[in-house]
Amino acid sequence: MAQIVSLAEAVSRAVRDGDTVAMEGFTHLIPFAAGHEVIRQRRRELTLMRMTPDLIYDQLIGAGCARKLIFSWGGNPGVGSLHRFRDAVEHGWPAPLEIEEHSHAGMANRYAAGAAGLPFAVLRGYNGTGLVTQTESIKQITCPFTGEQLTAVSAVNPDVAIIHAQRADRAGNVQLWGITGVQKEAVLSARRSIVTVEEIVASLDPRPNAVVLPSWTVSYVAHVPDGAHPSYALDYTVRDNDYYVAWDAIARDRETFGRWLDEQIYEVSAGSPA
Amino acid sequence: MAQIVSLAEAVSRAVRDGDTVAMEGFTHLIPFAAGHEVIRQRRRELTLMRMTPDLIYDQLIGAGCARKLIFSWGGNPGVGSLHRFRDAVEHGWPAPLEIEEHSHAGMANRYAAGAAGLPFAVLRGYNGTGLVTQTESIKQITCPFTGEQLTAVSAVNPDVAIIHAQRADRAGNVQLWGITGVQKEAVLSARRSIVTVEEIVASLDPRPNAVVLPSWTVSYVAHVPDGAHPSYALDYTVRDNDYYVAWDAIARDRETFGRWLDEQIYEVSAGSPA
Amino acid sequence: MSDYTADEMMTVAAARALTDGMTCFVGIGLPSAAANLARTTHAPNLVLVYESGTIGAKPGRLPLSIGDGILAQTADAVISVPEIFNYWLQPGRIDVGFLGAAQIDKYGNINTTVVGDYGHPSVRLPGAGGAPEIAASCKEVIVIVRQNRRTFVEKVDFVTSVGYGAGHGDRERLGLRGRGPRQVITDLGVLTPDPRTCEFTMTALFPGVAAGTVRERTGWDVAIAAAPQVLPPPSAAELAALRTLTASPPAR
Amino acid sequence: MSDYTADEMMTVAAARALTDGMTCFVGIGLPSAAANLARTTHAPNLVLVYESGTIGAKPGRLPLSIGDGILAQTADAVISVPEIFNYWLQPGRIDVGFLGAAQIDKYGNINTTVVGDYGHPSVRLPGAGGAPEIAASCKEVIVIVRQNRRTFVEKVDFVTSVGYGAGHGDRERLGLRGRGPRQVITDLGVLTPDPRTCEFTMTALFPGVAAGTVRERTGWDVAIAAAPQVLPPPSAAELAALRTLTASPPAR
Repeated sequence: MAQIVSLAEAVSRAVRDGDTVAMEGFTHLIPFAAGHEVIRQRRRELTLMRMTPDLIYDQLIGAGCARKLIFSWGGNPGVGSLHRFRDAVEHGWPAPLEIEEHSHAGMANRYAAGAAGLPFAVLRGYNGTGLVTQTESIKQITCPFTGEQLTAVSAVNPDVAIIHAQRADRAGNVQLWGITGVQKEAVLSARRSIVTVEEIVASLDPRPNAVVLPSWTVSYVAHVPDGAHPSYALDYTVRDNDYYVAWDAIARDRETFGRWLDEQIYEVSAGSPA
Repeated sequence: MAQIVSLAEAVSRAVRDGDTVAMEGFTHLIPFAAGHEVIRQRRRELTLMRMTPDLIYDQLIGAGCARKLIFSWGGNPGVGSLHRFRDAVEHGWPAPLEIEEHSHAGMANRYAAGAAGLPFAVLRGYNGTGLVTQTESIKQITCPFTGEQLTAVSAVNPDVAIIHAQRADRAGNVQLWGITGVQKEAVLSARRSIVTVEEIVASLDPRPNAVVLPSWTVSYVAHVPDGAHPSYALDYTVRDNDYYVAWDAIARDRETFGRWLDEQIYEVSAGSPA
Repeated sequence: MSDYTADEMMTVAAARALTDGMTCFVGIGLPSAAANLARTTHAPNLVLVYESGTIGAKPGRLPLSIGDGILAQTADAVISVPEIFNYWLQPGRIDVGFLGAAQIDKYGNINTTVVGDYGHPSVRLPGAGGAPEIAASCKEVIVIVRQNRRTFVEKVDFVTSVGYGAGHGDRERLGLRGRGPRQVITDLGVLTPDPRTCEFTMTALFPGVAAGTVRERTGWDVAIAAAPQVLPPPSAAELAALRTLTASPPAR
Repeated sequence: MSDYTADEMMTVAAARALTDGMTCFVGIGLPSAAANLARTTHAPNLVLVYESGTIGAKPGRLPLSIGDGILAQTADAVISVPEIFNYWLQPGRIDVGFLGAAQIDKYGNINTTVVGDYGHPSVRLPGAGGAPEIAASCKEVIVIVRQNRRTFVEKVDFVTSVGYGAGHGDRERLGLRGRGPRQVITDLGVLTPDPRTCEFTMTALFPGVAAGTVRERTGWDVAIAAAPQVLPPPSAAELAALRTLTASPPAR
């Protein structure tokens, strides 16, 4: 059964130095407030996993929380580069960043295998690409029926999955809708999980295109309105596209980024919108 | 784009002698009317595939349409045996029936692999069971990362998938909800498909727990109200539990079954409730 | 004679084995009755998972089929059949799975496939359904089956679902991750696996059942505990709750 | 000078390549603009599939991100990300996929991963995203990219997405089931693969583009068709429709 706690408490209990952490949300429902709380609690040596690192991991990487990044597309969507990510890879600042790189299809299948309790997944992919030679978690596999050569990717089972959702009920059942990405798989593949929600309600009425995560699959639920900002929660908030554009200038420069970190993260308390 | 046609026309165009046919619907939304039309059009030498053969395949087998059955649970749910299925396996009546037998997990994964364009799926299953030695489409596979031994099942790609759904719109987009079983996978794994529907509407408003099959994934849509009877279509019809009970006596005896076939199938026209 | 049936006694015994908050993979028949009895009595937060893809179903009346509308309408989540097996059963998320049996041997291996030779069966049974993976992947399994020599056999004609295979250590060797059948609940009492050999031993009896009856109705030389527990008969409250569930017209 | 931009010309050329009823895997930027332009002009039944899991999205304004709410709100179906790749892209259901490129070679192989050495890149690019499987599995691929020597290179620093590999027959050898890139649309014109060698050849030019300019802005010794087609400039109607889409405030 999920426990309903504050965001600070959820992060403090669930995320430990050295953990593998998956914060998921495909453009929609990105758990920014939780990411900021991880920075605020100064977690270190994390292996960060996420299909699209986006601003949230640019911030965690720049803040020095990460030792390694597992990902499939690391850009600022519609804007350009993730400068903190690039600075870490290109110049080792603030610390060298090990990378493990996949395609979206590969990452999605790795989560699905983790959720399914399998050690690997099979897909048609990667053949002929440079990713095969750079990434240990990609191997060839032969179909035992046809002899065909396919690709296997190893499963992921993060220590903690963190997602943002529209609602939970008081028992801790979680409901999200709209573009739900790979969040179900992330939570089901993880040992522990945190879900921040826009709203806690008495009961969850069924919704079109909704994913429900029963309370017994979730560790902690925290009530964090606007906890996806500058991403959004369909039917609650809108995407702050200007923020994504403005981030480019903030992240481009180490000092500007440092000031942002002080002013927007370290000097404010958990759950405040950044 | 799906064509909206009569049930007789859909079956006549999509189902050919010798085809592999998957009629799916997990207790809910079983496409009985379409099955009856296949009997009525006297299709022969079919390989019938279905997780739970249920009454629908008992009827097709008894009517002599089937050469082979691929399945995972062949009973009359909550009632007992499928007597026509048993008569075919135990006594070769009306014709010998080859069987290819799986577990539910295995069949579900075979459809999923077929829908995904993969030649096989991987699962934890079958180890230590007698199914492994009786079924060619089950083999061991080794995880290329951990060395663990798992089970592979070959994909299925039926010639035709037939399902029943609550609604379609005039463009042939199909919507079903409630217990949706393995129907999406069945349609996406098949070369051709027929969907019978309770209702054709101007547009499909979103529904909780709904699966939508876009028109371009479906070959034929036929308007067949109560086309799942004695199964049901949630929010349209109720399950005729008495029919399932009554079937036991009808199917137990070859002559009684023959009379049922004449009176309820051959002497009535397509789409009439049986 | 007692004022309850053998089925009622078995159902009540199975319900008692369930504790509040457990997740439970349920088939139709006695398992569904037992799980719903537990949920409406001592285990209100029992999570019922049906292989039709309904998680957290809370039917007010017993469903007649595994895919009754009431299961979808009262569930916390309704998902596809591939997902229920892959994401929910396979990874070992489910605490307890119930199984029935046409034949069961002393190591709890179960046959629901054929009586006789597979190629030329004297009785063709329904087959596997979800059972092999329930047997493999639930944290533990409870078997509910009437005890007689036709069913309790030295060697099953076909292994549909694995109990302890050929005995201790076989589950590990086969890579089965659940702990296997922890109880076989019959109309005579309860058998549990010997901790050393995994052979099922009659360790509890319903009131008035004699050791001789157990031997008479078991097809192998069954071990009976020196001092078998005597199971309390169904209480008036248990019987009333069960009869309310079963007396209702079947859920549509 | 012309009264339209290079981006507009490229977008219009890409839109023209789409026919009604096609299914189209779309990324953000020019591909999304092109697909939506086609949908709002000559191809009203074009099916837009975004990797965020929206099938049949019909945004009235151009989305800024691949996961904008308007895509889910206007879609025929919204599904999970694993499903979009496994059930929809991988089996070859999608007619056309669009790709961009940081580098592209004469066989249409694409790099969006690194400039320089993988271990010590001079520029770390965003990486693969959905591109490798779009390149592998869509029935055909259209690449949209500005033509210059930094981008059009003899050999890409990293193969993120496979075009024709080392040339004719390589896709088959690699087991890639889609036909590969059929057009590379640039700000100078369109390159198509030579039917024999699969080397990309400049077979169409925008009005006023000289062969010399093509050679100047291509990093390999590019073949130019003897009589390249001259592409008609964007029509007033095409430009108006495109500007309506792009002038709207970004979809939220």
